[in-house]
Amino acid sequence: MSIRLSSLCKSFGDHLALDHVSVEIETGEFFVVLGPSGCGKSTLLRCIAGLEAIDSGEIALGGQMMAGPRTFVPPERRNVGVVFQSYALWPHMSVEQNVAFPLETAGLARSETADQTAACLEMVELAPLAKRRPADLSGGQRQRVALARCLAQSARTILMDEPLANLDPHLRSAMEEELAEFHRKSGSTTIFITHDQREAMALADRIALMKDGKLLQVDAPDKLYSRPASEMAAQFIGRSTIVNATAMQVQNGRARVHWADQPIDVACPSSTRPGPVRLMIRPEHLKPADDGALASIVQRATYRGGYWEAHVRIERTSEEVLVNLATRAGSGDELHLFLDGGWVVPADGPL
Amino acid sequence: MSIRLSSLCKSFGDHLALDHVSVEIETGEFFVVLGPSGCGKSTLLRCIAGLEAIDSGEIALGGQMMAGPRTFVPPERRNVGVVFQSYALWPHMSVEQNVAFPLETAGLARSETADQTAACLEMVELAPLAKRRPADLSGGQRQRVALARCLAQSARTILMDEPLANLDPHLRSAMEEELAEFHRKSGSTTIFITHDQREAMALADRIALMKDGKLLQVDAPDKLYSRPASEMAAQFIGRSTIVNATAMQVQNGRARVHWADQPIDVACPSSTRPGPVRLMIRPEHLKPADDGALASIVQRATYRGGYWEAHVRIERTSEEVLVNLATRAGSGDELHLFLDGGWVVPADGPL
Amino acid sequence: MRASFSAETVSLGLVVAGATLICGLPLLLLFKIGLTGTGGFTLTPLLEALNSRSVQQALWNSIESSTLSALCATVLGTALALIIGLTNVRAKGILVFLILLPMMIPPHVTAIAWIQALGPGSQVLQWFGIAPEIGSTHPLYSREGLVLLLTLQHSPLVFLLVRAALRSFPRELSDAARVCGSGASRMLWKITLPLLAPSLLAGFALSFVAALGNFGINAMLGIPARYTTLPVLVWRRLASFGPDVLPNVAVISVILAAVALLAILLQTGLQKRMRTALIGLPQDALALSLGKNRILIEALLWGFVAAVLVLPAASLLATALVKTYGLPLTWSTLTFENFAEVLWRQSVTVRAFANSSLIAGLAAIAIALVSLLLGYFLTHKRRNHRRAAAAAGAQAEIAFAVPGIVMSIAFILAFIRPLPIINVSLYGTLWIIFVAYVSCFLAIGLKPVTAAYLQIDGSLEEAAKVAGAGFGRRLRRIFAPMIAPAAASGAILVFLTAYNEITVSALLWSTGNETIGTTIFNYEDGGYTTLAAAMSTVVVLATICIMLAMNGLAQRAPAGTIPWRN
Amino acid sequence: ADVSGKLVLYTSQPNQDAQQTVDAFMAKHPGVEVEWVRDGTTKIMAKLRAEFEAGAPKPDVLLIADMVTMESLKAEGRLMAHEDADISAYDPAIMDPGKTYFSTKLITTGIVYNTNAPMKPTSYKDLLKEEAKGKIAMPSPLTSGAATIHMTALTSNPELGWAYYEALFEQGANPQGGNGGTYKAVAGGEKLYGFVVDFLPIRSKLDGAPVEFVFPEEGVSAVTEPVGILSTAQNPDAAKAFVDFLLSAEGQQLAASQGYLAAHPDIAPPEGFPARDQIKLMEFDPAEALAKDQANKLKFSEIFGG
Ligand SMILES: Nc1ncnc2c1ncn2[C@@H]1O[C@H](COP(=O)(O)OP(=O)(O)OP(=O)(O)O)[C@@H](O)[C@H]1O
Ligand SMILES: Nc1ncnc2c1ncn2[C@@H]1O[C@H](COP(=O)(O)OP(=O)(O)OP(=O)(O)O)[C@@H](O)[C@H]1O
Ligand SMILES: [Mg+2]
Ligand SMILES: [Mg+2]
Repeated sequence: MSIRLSSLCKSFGDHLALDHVSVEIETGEFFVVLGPSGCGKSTLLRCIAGLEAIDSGEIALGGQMMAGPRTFVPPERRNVGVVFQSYALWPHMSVEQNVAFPLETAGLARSETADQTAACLEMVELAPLAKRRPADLSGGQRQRVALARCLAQSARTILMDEPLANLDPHLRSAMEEELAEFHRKSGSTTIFITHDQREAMALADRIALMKDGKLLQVDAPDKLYSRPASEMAAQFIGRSTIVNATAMQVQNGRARVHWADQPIDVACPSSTRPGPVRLMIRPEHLKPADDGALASIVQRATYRGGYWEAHVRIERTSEEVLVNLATRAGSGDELHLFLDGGWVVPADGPL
Repeated sequence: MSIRLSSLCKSFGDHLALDHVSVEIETGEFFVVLGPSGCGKSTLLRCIAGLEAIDSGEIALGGQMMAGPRTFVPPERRNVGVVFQSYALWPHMSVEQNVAFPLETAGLARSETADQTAACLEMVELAPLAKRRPADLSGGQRQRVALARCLAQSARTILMDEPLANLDPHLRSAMEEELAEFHRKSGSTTIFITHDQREAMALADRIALMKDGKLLQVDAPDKLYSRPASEMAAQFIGRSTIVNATAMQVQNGRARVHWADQPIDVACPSSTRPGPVRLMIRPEHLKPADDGALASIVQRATYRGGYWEAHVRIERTSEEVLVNLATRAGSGDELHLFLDGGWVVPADGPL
Repeated sequence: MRASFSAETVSLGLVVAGATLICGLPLLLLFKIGLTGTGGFTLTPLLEALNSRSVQQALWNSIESSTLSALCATVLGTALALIIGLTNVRAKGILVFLILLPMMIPPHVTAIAWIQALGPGSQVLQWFGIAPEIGSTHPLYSREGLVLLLTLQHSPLVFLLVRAALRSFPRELSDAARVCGSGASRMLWKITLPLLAPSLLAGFALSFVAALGNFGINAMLGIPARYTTLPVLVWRRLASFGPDVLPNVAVISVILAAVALLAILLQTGLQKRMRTALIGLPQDALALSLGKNRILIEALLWGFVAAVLVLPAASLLATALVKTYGLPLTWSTLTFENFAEVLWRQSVTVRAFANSSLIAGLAAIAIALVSLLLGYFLTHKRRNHRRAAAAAGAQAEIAFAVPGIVMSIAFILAFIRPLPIINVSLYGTLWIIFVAYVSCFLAIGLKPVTAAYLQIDGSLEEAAKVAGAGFGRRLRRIFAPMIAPAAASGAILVFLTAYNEITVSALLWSTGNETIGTTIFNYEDGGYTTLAAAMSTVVVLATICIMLAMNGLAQRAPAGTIPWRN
Repeated sequence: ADVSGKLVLYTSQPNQDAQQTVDAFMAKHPGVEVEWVRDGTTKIMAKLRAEFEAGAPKPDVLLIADMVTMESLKAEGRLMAHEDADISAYDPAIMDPGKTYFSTKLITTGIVYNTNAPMKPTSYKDLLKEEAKGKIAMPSPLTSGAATIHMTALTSNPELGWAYYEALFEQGANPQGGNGGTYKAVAGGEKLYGFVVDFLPIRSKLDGAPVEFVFPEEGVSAVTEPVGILSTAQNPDAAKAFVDFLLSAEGQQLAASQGYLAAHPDIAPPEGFPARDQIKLMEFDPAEALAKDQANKLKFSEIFGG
């Protein structure tokens, strides 16, 4: 079911939690929302589900107006499935009963309900705990019950608020695959909130980046990563350093820029003009090499499992940049780097 | 305060949630617990805090017996700070009051309480929301209140149950730094549960890997990553593939093994004997190179932000291994790889 | 676990001992009279009583009317609480206020008012020309009439209890049900009501026990309907004046106590099963849109309020405004003489107001505090704590179930002599009535508090424990504010009940220590019906003022403490 | 004797009456401070029984509704004789020969009817007429002392007897509660006829209530509001003075001024009552009534149930 939000506003007291949010999400799209804590992601979901009244704007699901001036379709008639950030499991029902509830509500036959419930529990690897009460489950197990309950509903629109936050990475990637598979099979439109950018990249058709109740950029994952439309987006998605450089020549989406006394060839938006620019450098753009032109000194390095993430200072400019190192490095170590890639961030992102 | 657990057991009904857990944690250590969902991490924390009675075994904090045969010191006299997985914020108190509570309880003067509360809220970037009720906060904000409340207590022992699970990566790394800083300054012993292995690697002095209520391995982060003591550990920590190989020669912790018709030099435990072995290959051990000896075909690749994680089939052995690629790859693409590193997993991990 | 004399254990000991002293001891002394023969303890009188046809019949009638009325009160009270708590009807504060108002009229006055209102002499019905034929049997003089009035009398109990529980209900649990496609009614049946079950059960038990021990309505309607219940039987026995009065009364009280005890056991058994802590933060209540039905529902609500409030209140007022009972109210018969009499000429009225306000208020506060403590232990993790507290709770429950007049006999037995050590006699002072109120009405205050404790997520206490807060501090800072709405509901119920009761103080009052209830009853009893009506009217007005005055307190108290403030 | 100190009085007189009585007594004996408790006879007796049981009865003087109760207290030895009391002017039938209790007024029970009723009864038997069927109210002897005495008096009357009560049952009479309730049922029009104590309708009629009180041909029964001194009295001198006061002309006049028939035959009846010699009392022996009390109530219960 397609989702259309037009100029959605919602405030709590004098805090504007959603600030003229407009976006169209196509039927069957897997749409991920990223954004800092408290930026309004959950509020957005709650408004779409009909759990929160909106102040102004419109929400349409499948072309049908759900909320707008003088219209409000209650949540039970919107046919959306929701995974709540705080799970919202019903404490008086067993795991099984929690999952079966939406099916029973839909009026399914008892045997069918049982079958589908069992299948959903199987999917989240909770079949052996079917008879337990939520209070007797671990945090991750509760979260999976919430996930199973949402999936069981087979709604045409699915809204998930950090549904995998409390799972270990293996279970998490297993669930990601299940979700992707489920999404592919069911064709339901999915809005998915996560803080895990790897997850977002892996699952999303498009990612929306949200801040202070506004949508900053809505794009395909690799585009968002490699071509952020604003400094904020560049900083929020992935690790990066933004430095001052000077564009010398611009042509066909490539620019020759000058940084740390080096001429470098990087990608740039078509709006770029020669002159001072802001250059985004991702850690993978910098590679250590004996003949690297950028002499630098390691400030501190953190082990990240398989590699060390180092803050290094470029001697020429005294700027600190991030770089991933395959071998252990200590503070004070000298390094030679060369820059292979980068992106000129558009001058005025839609902030 | 040092923590000593001896042969701790705890069961719920007939489910053994903690199975003879023994470990010594030194004063001032930052000790991270990793493990799959439902393995008993939270239960371990709750037992140490005194919130769950233990079935057998002993718990000593700072050399003092806290729980054991005929001994039970109630939680309020153990001086431990806890961040609960479900936050457990008091709904009737404002953010500020929640954070101030442990300070007031400790009998601090009013002005000091106010100062420290403000400092803690500052640390978790919640100062502007000090007057709000927990119900009016976003999920991540609530989690930060829970964190601040725990830190405010300045307990000598701090137990944190996934305290950063609901934060975006930037806030998360900011908090990580704050936590590391706090830990360094306060010198408190910290047990930290997380599902984020990067976080674990970055923060931990030692990591304990838990499964089914047992501790599988307790080691320094890089040791755990590069020298897992069992196949399970190898698989749980980081991404890896484990293949069958044959050790030809073993000497000084290095082995020459044969895999995919290639002789390779890898690290190995001292117990390794020539003959068939299990070889762990991390994605970063495999590098694409035009002259790579391992011809292989990409099965599928997932974008992970800056790189593609690919499942590739080694032609010679038909085994599937994981590899990180800097450029986009599609299923069916041919690749040449060479193997640079690896670890022979000990034959019988302490399972 | 180490058994130590921690603050916690000491508090438990104190509260159990206190409850035993003021609830258990008087009852024990009373029961002893019934169960001792010449040769010491004997069950013979009890067995004899159980074999007597009149006792059997009264026992059955009591159980029947209490069960039926408790069921109806639970349904009615819950329905009202749900409509007001979960929908978008308007003027909720006023509605809550008006629903509680009938509780403020003494039960026997309510009964009289209803009898007048629906009888042949009814002014109201006469205006509409639908009064029953003169001399015909009154429609309320029947089992159904009795059950109806008991229901109306006790549904506010359930209403307040459920409303307090709704306040701490995490919003997301309802939200989750609605996004699963369940409409309001399915959500109610499957989610809301099951999760409120401990409160519903508590409401049922409370109104059951209240009906069991109710005297006013049982006597006013039961006697003419020849539907004798145990409290009426007790009254009959008392009216025989002879030396065997007390043993007889004691034996019947033992039977009542047994019924109450059974009800409590059943309740705790069920409640244990239904216990479900509500994890989550309470948020703004749902306001389900009623759409076009809103007007209809509001009309029904206001109609209900009008029926149960205006009808009796109007006939009360009509009686208070005529010179003598039986005169029709017209311009020529209208007089304010009765008001002048009770307000200015009878010094007892003002004294009674002062006394009742003081001791009912103090009892309400004391009960709220005791309930806070006792409720904590009733839902404690440790079984021994729970058991000890349950023993105290059961005594309170029996004290509530035994008719007030019997309790006052028990109190005379226990407290007529000066208290040991301090050598002060409570008998003949206002304080004995205060103690009796605490004893008899503890059960009312305890019920909502216990139900609220059952819903609290255990991790909230755990968080306080690890923060280093000892027992007293946890109680004060964590539980007290969270329980406050329930405790306040309980305290308000206690206050309203005690403010107008007539039976507990019946034998305990003395000159200078009159209560409102006894004063009204004495007017009534002395044949001054119009004065009684005037006094009741004044009581209702005074209570309204007190309730409104509480609004002023609302700013400082935790949210939801004053039920009619949102 | 020294008449002073504290005197504790338990009485079932209505509040106002009790207050006047006490005030008048204290005016006469300023040294005495009367502490009094007023309540219905049932409650006063329940309270007293509990005090007996606890072994610490509080009152010195008891002023309650009926002689039967006094008789039972006397039988238990709870009353003290007041030998010096002057009862020469009174009808001996209403005084205890042992001088342990003394009647102070006559509260008679007769017939009340609502003035809207079609029939004006003059005899108890009129209530058995067709017009009264289903329209009779009466207090229950199980709850009201006056009703017990009325029942005892009627059933010992050879013309009426138990057959009369059985006939009342056939008429649909439904004994309920006390006199107050009965009066209200009639005044309010729920019922049209009833047995009730005299002063309720007589007083209210003066205020305009639609009721009329009838002294039937067969006579009326009476409770006599006896006063007695407890054997455990703390202040017997003051107690005796109180009894003497009630029996004095002044005390009797006070009763009349409160709207009751005084026990003293020479005191004129209050407004609304017929002349004293026109009031016929039915035979009544309290000792015998006490002896038959249980049997009578049982018989009553058999007829009316409950
Ligand atoms: N009260 C209980 N009754 C029965 N089983 C329980 C209870 N509490 C926990 N368990 C079980 O004990 C096991 C350990 O639970 P625990 O909460 O310690 O897991 P965890 O390691 O914290 O998992 P997660 O990462 O999902 O939070 C789980 O399998 C859980 O189902
Ligand atoms: N009931 C409320 N009253 C006042 N402010 C509120 C209320 N609910 C949410 N907010 C505020 O609105 C903002 C958006 O909240 P929301 O829950 O949508 O954030 P979020 O993006 O989901 O954050 P997180 O990642 O931390 O869960 C937050 O700053 C929050 O403090
Ligand atoms: Mg959120
Ligand atoms: Mg956990």
